Amino acid sequence: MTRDPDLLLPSPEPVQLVDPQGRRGGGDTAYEMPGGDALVRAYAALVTSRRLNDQAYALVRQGRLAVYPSSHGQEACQVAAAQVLEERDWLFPTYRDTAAAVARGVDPVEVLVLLKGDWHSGYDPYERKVAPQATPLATQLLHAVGVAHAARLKGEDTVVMAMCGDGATSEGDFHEAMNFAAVFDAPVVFFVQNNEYAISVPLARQTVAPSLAHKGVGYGVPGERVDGNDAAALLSVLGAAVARARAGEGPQLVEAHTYRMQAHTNADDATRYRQDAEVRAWVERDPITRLEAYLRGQGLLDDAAVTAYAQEAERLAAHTREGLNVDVEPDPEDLFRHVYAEPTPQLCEQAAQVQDEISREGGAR
Amino acid sequence: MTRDPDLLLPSPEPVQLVDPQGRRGGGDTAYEMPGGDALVRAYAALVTSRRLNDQAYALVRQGRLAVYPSSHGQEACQVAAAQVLEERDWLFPTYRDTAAAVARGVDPVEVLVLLKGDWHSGYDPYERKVAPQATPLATQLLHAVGVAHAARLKGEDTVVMAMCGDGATSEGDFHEAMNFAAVFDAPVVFFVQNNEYAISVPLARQTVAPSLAHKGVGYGVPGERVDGNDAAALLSVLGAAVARARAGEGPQLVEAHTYRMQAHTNADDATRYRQDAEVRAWVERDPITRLEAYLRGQGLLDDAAVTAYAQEAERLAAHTREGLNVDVEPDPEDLFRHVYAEPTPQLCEQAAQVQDEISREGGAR
Amino acid sequence: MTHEKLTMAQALNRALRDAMAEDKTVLMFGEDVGPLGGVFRITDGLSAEFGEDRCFDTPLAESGIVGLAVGLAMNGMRPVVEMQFDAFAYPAFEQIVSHVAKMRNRTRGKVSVPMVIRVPYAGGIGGVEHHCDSSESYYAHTPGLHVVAPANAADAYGLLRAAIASPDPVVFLEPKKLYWSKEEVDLSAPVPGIGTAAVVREGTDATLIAYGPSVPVALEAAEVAATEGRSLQVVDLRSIVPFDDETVCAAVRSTGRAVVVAEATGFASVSSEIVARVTERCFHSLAAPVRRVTGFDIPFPPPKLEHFQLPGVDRVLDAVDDLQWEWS
Amino acid sequence: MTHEKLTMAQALNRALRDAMAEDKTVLMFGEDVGPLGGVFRITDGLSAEFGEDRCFDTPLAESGIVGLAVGLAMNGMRPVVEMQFDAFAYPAFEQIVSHVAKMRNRTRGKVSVPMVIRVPYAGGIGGVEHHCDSSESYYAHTPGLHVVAPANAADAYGLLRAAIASPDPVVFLEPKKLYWSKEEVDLSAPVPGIGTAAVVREGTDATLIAYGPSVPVALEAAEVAATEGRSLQVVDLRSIVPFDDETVCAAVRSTGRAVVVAEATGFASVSSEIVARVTERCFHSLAAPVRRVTGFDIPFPPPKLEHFQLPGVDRVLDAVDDLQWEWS
Ligand SMILES: Cc1ncc(C[n+]2csc(CCOP(=O)(O)OP(=O)(O)O)c2C)c(N)n1
Ligand SMILES: Cc1ncc(C[n+]2csc(CCOP(=O)(O)OP(=O)(O)O)c2C)c(N)n1
Ligand SMILES: [Mg+2]
Ligand SMILES: [Mg+2]
Repeated sequence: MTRDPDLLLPSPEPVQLVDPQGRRGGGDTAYEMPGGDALVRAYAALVTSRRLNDQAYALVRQGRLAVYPSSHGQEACQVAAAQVLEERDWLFPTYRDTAAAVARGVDPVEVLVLLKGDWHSGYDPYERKVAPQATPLATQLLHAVGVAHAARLKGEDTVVMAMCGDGATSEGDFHEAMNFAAVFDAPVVFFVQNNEYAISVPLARQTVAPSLAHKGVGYGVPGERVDGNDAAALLSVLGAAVARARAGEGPQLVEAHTYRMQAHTNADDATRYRQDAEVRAWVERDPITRLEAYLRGQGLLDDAAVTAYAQEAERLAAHTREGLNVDVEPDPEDLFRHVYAEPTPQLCEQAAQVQDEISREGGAR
Repeated sequence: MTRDPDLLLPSPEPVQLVDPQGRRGGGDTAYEMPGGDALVRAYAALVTSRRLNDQAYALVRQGRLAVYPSSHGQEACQVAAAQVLEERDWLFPTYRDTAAAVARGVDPVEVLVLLKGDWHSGYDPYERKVAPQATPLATQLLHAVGVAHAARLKGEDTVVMAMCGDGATSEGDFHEAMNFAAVFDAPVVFFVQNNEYAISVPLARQTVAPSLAHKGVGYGVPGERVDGNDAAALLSVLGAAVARARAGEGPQLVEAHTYRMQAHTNADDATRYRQDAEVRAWVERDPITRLEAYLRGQGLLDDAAVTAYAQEAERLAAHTREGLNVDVEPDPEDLFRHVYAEPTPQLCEQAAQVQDEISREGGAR
Repeated sequence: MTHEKLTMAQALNRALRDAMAEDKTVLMFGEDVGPLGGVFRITDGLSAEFGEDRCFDTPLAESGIVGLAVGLAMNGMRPVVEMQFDAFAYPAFEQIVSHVAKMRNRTRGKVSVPMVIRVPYAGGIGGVEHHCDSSESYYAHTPGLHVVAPANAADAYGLLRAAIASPDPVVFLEPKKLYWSKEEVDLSAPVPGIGTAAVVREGTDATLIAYGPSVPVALEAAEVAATEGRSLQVVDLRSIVPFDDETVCAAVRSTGRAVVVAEATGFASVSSEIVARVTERCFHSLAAPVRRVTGFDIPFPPPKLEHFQLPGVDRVLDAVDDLQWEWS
Repeated sequence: MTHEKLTMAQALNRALRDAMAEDKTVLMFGEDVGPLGGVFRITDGLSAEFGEDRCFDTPLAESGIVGLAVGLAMNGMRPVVEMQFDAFAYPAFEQIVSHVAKMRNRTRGKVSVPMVIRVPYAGGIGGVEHHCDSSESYYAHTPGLHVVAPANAADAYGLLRAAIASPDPVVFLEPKKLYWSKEEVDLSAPVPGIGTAAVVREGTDATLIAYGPSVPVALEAAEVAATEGRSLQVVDLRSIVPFDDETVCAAVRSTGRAVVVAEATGFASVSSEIVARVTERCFHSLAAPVRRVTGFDIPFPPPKLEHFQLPGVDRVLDAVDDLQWEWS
């Protein structure tokens, strides 16, 4: 048993560098304010992410997407998770982390294939080193540990960013992933977006621990808490975690305290389990207005730049719209093509049956 | 998030009240030395448990038991776990906790039915409120939480002692059981016997946490560490945990640091993964000689008593021997009788087939 | 007689309410089954009516939910748990197979764990992956479990009441795509016992054997066949375990031909079992081999492709055409 | 030609060693597979020979083991994992069904997760509960997995080499009771492809279809039957998925009668599938319904009673007697 508990416990309060009013704040912390370029880059990505969330939401209403779990309000987490990584690193997103995958460079049209319903996943995970979005909760965390461990065996200094929600921390796979990573010293940053709800279930029903970050000590993993609507603090805390993991200090756990501004998905009715007042209170803590205020105050952002970034975001939204408005003719052959490297004789028979049915269509009966 | 981490973290060192030489020891601790009667009762049970372990081991060599996972060296944990409970409480033992079940009053002949091979379990769990010994690791911890939660719903002040090993703490079910107990405030004492091995795998491969007791804080559950070969400390620490759980303070986690003196089972070859020297070092920390020395020093035990308890133990061993030397004629009907409350038509057909085969035996072919 | 028009979802909700009102030991819990009323609203209003102790949300962990149910059942409760979707019951597989199914047998009947594991299952709703699995074969292959699947609102009510009343654990499969289909339900009708199949349409030329989501497909196929001059009988299993050999075999013997219709992947499945046992028992009454119309041996397809996987009327009728009519 | 007398356990150990020596990306891990060499010693000496990075123990968590393997495979490794006993693979069920089996299909072939999940399985060794399950049907019903089960040392070596070389995940079932049976093995013989069954005994009156632990039983039954003047053919499936319809159906057509022998619980099982597909394909060549000799639909019995559950020679011969010989 190697590690000193005092070094593993998180700070008493979530780390904050910029307060909701956009002022340098959060009291004394060892974490440094990121440089201006990084913050401005983050701002641009935040604007794009917000626009993407709204666009996807609209596409559901227009019937182009089956459903969309929005990260509206959580964009600072989405952006920071991607921005602190190097190209050679890996990102493991969930169904809610579309914006993070896009911030890492994946085409939103490809990411949204899952929710459009053309296929289970629409992008090549190796291109940007972004794993397929995971639906079975916490299961992907173990894959992240495996990818990180393989990298270490190959002598690469890759870091893996493994994302999950507050609810997912209750699953057995969260426990096993944290422990495997710790025992194998795998360079994984476990990034928990605590948005206070698992569909309708509030955090209080998920845990009575002092915080989710306190789970780290039970694995010998350092845990940290950060204001999930403060992009500056997220870049600093996640950046430090990535640096430690890369330096061989093993896995890190970071809990971001944020809030899911919209319903779980469009199919959900949030009025059944939470009050408007609660939601409104979080509008004041919006990650974009906060960072914009800070950057303007620092003279790092002006109206021209804001307009430019808004146009950037608009271009991506248009591209997403156009891409999703294209109807792809589904090919039934695909159903049998990728079950195995080579279809089995049985699958060949079954594929032939479907072809035969199609060829007979409109025929007798 | 309710609880203060400082109140949840275990003492820096395992609690000890009697040192290996049998002296009052272990430095300053808030835990009180149990009364003389309790200690003498524990001593008697220790002697019985040791004798039972040795007897069962011998019965394997004689082919009366298929296998036996011995708690030799862990008897103080076995005895204390049972002794701190009231009659109305529940005990959830594993395959290694035969002595604990017996210390709670279950007939060893009935407990050993599992390893004799007559049936999967040989005693009525409701008689002494001892759950069937669990083989699938950590799975029984969730059942313990359910039993405790049901008791609370019924307004009973039952406490459940849920036992598992160090290896079992790595399973997802350990995580889910700790968390469910915490969230539902279930009166469960999770008692981890850390005997340093999971078959051949040392603790270092199981966790790099400061201790297993440190896992409590991540659930909002107080964790404590105790010398697992010090019956006095175990009675005190487990007793306090049971009292807190009964008083409505929710689940408790206790890690006892002990050692598995023999191989995992007779089928195992421990020389493949550990040194004799390591085992010998633990002989000095034997729980029985330690308590005996302390009690003699306190004038609570004399030769006459020691002889009397040895004879007690011998009687139980003889009873166990005799019981296991009886060959029970297995009844194939049992195979179909208890799959469901009422056998299905299919099971009736299948049972009839077996009867038909038996009736034809010795006949043609 | 209290006839009402109810959807299957409403019938299930009523069954839970009536059972909870009758028996204080009946508990309902799982993910989002409390204030939200379940993602399909099957538990709508229960926590309000019976309180947080009787219908409640748990932490997000399926093995935990089923393991908790085992302990509650050991201590006098009758838990009903909801697995949010079929594929999300897999984390609970060890608890279900090694404990729920085996506890009674392990203890020679001393400890029984009566519980109902509700599983919204199968496809037809355009769900994404992990939300459309037909997992009945995993459970049906596991001794110690009863496995039922209603195909209409009335059976949904009756079977759920019977499942909650059963001394044995029941895996209760709810065909998602039928949740919203409305029918006349007589809530006062006698509850059908678990283990009884029903001939839901008489016919003389061939027998369609189906359960759950495939029953409406079979009925529609029989309807179409009738217009083509072929009389198809339809058997609704209702209960997969125990299996009603008597009803099924009597039906098949009466027609001499049979097609099994099931949405699940066919290989090593409940439909394989039906073909095997019907053939074993009715071999010399069969004019043709029993045919299967099942899902293909592939992972459940994405929404845009699922219609290729789901057994449809045409596919069923193709299989019927295949029953070697030239031989009769 | 390098003929050697090896037990199945030794043959498996050799297959792992040879594969690890040939390919540095092959990793072996699980519970007690390091210094101890596995509770059955299948990995004996591997950590010493290839180092702790290539063959290692993990924390005690089966979902973790399989999930780790998925990630390792995603990043260029070829993991071989050991589930200590059949029933202890159940905690990994979600990882196996929702990821191992589906990753290639999910990503349209972009991400493949070649891995071998070794499962010591089935009974016949007097093991206590949870140590004797025949779990093949759970895996065989899951599209995306290959499922194989050797019945002799030579196939054990060849199939394990093939499984490790396969681009697809393979559930590799090792019949515990055959671990110690010794045979001549030609390690240089060409590796049998996954998906090919073998006629291991010629015969003309009826065909016994078996795999894994049931093959020796079938062969012994054929031996006894011969002394009674009945010529039984024996087919060893070797591979359950993919299934070798060609070999199996050719065999059955040649005799017109068949008995399936399998240790697993019969209901909704691999043996149900064999009966179903053989009947579908060979109906008019069959003089009698295909019979099944399987485990009963009960939890695996305790040691003292397991002989009632295991298909034995007498039970197989009874089933053969049942094949309506009066009809021929
Ligand atoms: C194993 C599993 N169980 C249940 C579900 C159904 N489900 C999807 S999202 C969700 C809530 C997850 O909450 P959280 O982890 O906090 O993530 P968030 O949706 O808030 O981002 C649930 C229960 C699932 N996807 N996987
Ligand atoms: C789920 C599960 N996986 C694997 C096993 C096989 N097994 C039996 S005991 C054991 C080691 C357990 O170690 P620990 O929890 O420390 O308990 P101990 O035997 O030391 O008392 C293992 C791996 C099992 N019984 N259950
Ligand atoms: Mg959440
Ligand atoms: Mg141990």
